[in-house]
Amino acid sequence: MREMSIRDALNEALFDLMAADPTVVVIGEDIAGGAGLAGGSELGGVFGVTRGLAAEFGKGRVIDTPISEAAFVGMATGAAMTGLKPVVELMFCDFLGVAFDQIMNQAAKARFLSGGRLKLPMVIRTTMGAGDGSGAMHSQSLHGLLLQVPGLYIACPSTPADAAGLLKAALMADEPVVMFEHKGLYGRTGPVQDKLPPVPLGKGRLVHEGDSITIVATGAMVPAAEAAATSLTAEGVLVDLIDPRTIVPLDIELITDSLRKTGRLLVVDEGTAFGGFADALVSTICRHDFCLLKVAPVTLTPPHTPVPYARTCEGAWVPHTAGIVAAALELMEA
Amino acid sequence: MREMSIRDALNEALFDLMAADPTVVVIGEDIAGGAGLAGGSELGGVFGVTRGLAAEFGKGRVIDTPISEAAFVGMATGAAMTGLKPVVELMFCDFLGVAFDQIMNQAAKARFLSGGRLKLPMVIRTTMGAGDGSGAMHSQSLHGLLLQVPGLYIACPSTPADAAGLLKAALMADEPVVMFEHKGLYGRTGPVQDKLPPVPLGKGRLVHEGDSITIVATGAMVPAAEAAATSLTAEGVLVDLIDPRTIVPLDIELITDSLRKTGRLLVVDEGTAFGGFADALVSTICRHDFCLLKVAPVTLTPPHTPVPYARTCEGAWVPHTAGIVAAALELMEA
Amino acid sequence: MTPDDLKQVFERAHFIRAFEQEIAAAADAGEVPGLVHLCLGAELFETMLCAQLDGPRDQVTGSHRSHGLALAMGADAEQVAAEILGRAGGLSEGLGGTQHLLAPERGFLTSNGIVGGQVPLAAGAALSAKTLGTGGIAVAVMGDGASNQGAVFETMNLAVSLKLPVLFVIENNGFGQSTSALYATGGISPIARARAFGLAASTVDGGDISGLERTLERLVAWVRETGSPALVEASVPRLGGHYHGEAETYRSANEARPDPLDRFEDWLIRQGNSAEGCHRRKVRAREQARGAVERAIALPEPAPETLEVWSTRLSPVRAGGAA
Amino acid sequence: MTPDDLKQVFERAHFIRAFEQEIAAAADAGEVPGLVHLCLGAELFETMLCAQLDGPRDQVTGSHRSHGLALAMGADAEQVAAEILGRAGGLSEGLGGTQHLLAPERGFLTSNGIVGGQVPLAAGAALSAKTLGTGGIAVAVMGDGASNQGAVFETMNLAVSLKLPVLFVIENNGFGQSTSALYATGGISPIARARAFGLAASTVDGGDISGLERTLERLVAWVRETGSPALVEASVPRLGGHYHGEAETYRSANEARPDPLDRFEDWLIRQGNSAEGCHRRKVRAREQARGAVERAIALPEPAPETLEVWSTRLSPVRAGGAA
Ligand SMILES: Cc1ncc(C[n+]2csc(CCOP(=O)(O)OP(=O)(O)O)c2C)c(N)n1
Ligand SMILES: Cc1ncc(C[n+]2csc(CCOP(=O)(O)OP(=O)(O)O)c2C)c(N)n1
Ligand SMILES: [Mg+2]
Ligand SMILES: [Mg+2]
Repeated sequence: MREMSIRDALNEALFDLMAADPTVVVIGEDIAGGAGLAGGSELGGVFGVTRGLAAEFGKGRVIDTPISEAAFVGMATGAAMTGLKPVVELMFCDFLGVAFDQIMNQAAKARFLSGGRLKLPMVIRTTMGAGDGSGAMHSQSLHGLLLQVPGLYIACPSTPADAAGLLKAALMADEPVVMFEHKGLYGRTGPVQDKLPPVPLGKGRLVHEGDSITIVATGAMVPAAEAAATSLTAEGVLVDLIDPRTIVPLDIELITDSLRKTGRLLVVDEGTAFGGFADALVSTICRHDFCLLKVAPVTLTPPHTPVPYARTCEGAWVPHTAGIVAAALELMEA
Repeated sequence: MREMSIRDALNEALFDLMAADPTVVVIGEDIAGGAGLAGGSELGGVFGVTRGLAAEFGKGRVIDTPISEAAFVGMATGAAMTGLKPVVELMFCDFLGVAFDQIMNQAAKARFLSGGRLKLPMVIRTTMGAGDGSGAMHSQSLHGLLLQVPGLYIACPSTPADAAGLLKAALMADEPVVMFEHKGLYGRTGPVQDKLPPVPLGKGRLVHEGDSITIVATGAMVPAAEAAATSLTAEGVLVDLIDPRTIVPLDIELITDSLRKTGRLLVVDEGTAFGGFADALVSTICRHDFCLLKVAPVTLTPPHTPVPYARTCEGAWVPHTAGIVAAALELMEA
Repeated sequence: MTPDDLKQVFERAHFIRAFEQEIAAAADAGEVPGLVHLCLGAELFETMLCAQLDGPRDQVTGSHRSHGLALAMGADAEQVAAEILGRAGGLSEGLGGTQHLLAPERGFLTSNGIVGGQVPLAAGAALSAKTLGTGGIAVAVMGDGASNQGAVFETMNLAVSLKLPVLFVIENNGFGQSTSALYATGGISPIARARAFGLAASTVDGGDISGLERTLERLVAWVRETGSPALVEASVPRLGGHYHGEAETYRSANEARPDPLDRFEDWLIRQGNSAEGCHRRKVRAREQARGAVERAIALPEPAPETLEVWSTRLSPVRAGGAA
Repeated sequence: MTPDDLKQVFERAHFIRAFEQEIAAAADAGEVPGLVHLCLGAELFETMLCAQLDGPRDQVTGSHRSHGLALAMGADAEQVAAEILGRAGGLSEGLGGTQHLLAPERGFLTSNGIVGGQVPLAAGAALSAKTLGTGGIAVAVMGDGASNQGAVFETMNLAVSLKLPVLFVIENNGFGQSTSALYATGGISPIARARAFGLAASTVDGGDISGLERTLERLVAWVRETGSPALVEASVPRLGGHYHGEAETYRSANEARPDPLDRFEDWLIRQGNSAEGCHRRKVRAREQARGAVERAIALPEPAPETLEVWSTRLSPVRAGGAA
């Protein structure tokens, strides 16, 4: 086992994918960087995830685009329909808006509308998350928005092994996958297996085991909840912490198995406070496994506002470890 | 009290609004119709809601646009910031995708980002709903998608009085409002008061009173649930049927008051099966009013697929009265 | 094209005309679930365009008004009709319908309910052709109204920037629904715009057979040989309503709408072909179209289980993994 | 402009330069929450542009790189700085930040985090001016990269179609982040494109004071008088990184980047102004900028209650009505 960061694991996974399959192409803004310029050196993506790819595989397969997300997301969709396996980088998920038709109506519906004849092996990699003072249009966590778009798979990795593995699995799927990479986690390191094996879509991961309370967390909320689980253990509260890894398809079995032990559910998510992933999960559990719940389920999400810029307000906006601990303790008392 | 259709009530409300306030403008595709042509007569919108407005108020205030939803939704947003009260017609809510950035990032966030200095008195009127063989890109019910966009109000009228009243109230609000008009209800008639008074945003309506079960329904599911309530009464099941009218802000009190009597919740919604309005409501109730529920809450929504075209499949896709009755009876047995 | 080729074009275009008329009749008889946007007036152009193409190496994407294009690319007429009628046995078992015809096997990648939505997809097919070195090209067909959509402009620019073998096609029928193209499209002309984007561009009269032959051959060859994008704007009349059954109150009654098929027939006869021969071809086309649509009408509607397959496949909540 | 006006332009442009440098220093000192996109190189152009405008009757919308525009329209420097620094007392109490400066009272309607997102909003301000008959115009300022966004093209077409008094402004600094404008923008030139959309269009060198004066005066007057849209493309160097602190590895070291402010100073001196006078103005500008940013730094960060007001106001779930 090696240790590496999420950034590096994704980069290596991209190298693996491109080396193994000549139909894999990477598309996005500044992903090689310096397009049309002479004399400078490669950028490798704004977050460095695609660095080195252009040098190795050429600019024919590592394609810098003009700033026109609708066109290049659509191009990737059309390419996936016709024999390529595109990996698109959408710099921030906040930019989903400008490409939303191509995702919601074109990519997501094409398989259904073709009666299954078309396969769409493609991944849209994008970033999510607040905490770095990027303001209301570079900090959103819009994974939950895509829950409402039938035909997409949605991944939210929180470890290097999962990030690389989900990326690999995503290109093996017939459905388009949108992968939300949390900006705050790119530097997060962790152990990975030598070949960065695929991680099946629809299989969650038990991060921490306990039988007092079930915490389901996504993205950057996973390490926050891990820290909370440690504190809670010290207080005698033993946390079953689940990272679903993909929120569509969602590994509901792992969660209900846990609730069978604990009867207490806390969902921690950086998405919206109303109608997001947290609500989808709580509702699903309440509707199908009501009797597993000993007490009312709880969600911890940001307030229902755009992401504020000032540090004080942004700090109060994002759920933190202390808030998770407090919510868990309160839930234990309920 | 007069009887009129939703189509006519909306049309009259638009006349009232434009006559009362010269800053009200109406913007959209083919809303006057025949732009640039000579010799023909007015179209008045694809659904006839804006008919007669151009003749009365002129093409300076009833503005036909090129097919460029991002630009004209954004134009309306900018106009609302600078002294106009625009009513935009977005022909089908399926087209939200091409204008999504202007809605999610521009219209919805402007008030917050201005620290409240900007007001945005504007309405985006759009249509929703399956049932008329319009296929996967002209039949969606995307009201739930906008739940996840803080800064918007969302209305889903089901009667002529509510349609007219919510439209009027919407232009009085400081937040942008998106109103989803169900295509299948335009011809639905009902009583209206003479002056079509505003209906406050955030106040639901008790459609049918009973103490056996609470059914919350939106849009075209309201008349379907009304019919179900009648059948159920015959079977001794007395339905408290609530039409929230606006799903943001949501009149949660009306719903919890009802649950205090019934303890049984059925949500019927044409939006998505996962992460939509139904899940948002179920989760909100379970988290805050768990103890009011005697049994697991139930949702009745379409399956998680794009809207199918063939009549048989579309018929199976949309929730119908019979399904509501069955779900209610099952819930009564639980 | 040889004289024989042109006679086949005549028959094929008339087949599309007749097909649309059969669909209209089926709609009037209540056999069609939704509204249909017929291509009346564009049959000749679409037949001539697709005659230059070689599916599935070449791939076409079209708008909401794509019955004719799917047929012109060689999609099976009964399957196309069955899809439009919402029948089992349709291209997609009736799940897609009139605005969502897909026959990628024949080079008709997809049509689209979103005005302009099909255009970026064509850039993708072009990227595949380029990357995989198939020698194919992609063709994005849209209306004049669509040519004002942001995604369309972006794709034109993208295709120039990345040097993609895409032919953009604007079928200019003068209308986007009820709105005149002269009102909706600012500026000089779609051609001037396209050239400013860096596209090779030509305009062609959709009823002028020699112009069609010359222009389409040249532009398709240019895209294929240079690998660079181009645009053709074809003027085609909209002989019917925006959709079948539309009242068209906004249209003035004395507007001239010369029918490209009549002009073509006149031309053929001027070239020495017999009127009888033309007539025979039209009759044959009509019979074939009627047959295809009738067979489609006789097909059953899809069982609701067709939907269940998809609700299971796309279920967001899953016990066990997906891949 | 009178010689005195031009000297004020000089001082104002240097004030913006100094302001950006103070912000950079504050960022280096850890006082700024996020990354800042400085307008180094565009100060003169922006000052000259806004000198033609008359806020709040005229309204400007800008991109992510809008500190200078907000100042040039007359927004209070301390409030602008406080917003960038995320302080209470900022234009929006620090809720918006560097990419979201709003000073509609002064005619700076908004800046934007979405490349191109501000452009349709300007069409709205133009529609208001036209409908309300204020005599005002709207100005949409964007970068060369933004000029490839769909919403931008749509808005150009819409403005021509509806005849809106909007001035589109492309600040062409040759880059969209690391990507060359020559690569990203297909076709001949932004000007050729704009003309094909039906816009009056000119290009101007952002360091040529006489050209700036002439061109901006003419285009602003044209938009105001005719009520029709126009476009100006200004070449401005990007004197710093895409954002402050960016490594810019993709840029070649020996690229020439003449500073418009130096060129202007040379010009002023050639016109007979004294070097000492210029120097005095620069010193004064620097002191004022330093003062504004220092005062902003001293302000407290907003209390979390600022957020609570909004979470209450926007709460989706409400007992009782909203309106
Ligand atoms: C994004 C979007 N906006 C609006 C519509 C509604 N609509 C369908 S067809 C049409 C007119 C299209 O005009 P044009 O592109 O010229 O094609 P034509 O119908 O003339 O063939 C409109 C407005 C749509 N389907 N999608
Ligand atoms: C829709 C969208 N895509 C991408 C970005 C990321 N981004 C921010 S600025 C920028 C470059 C913009 O270039 P240009 O318009 O020329 O402005 P400049 O930075 O040169 O002033 C990019 C790609 C964004 N903010 N929004
Ligand atoms: Mg047309
Ligand atoms: Mg630039």
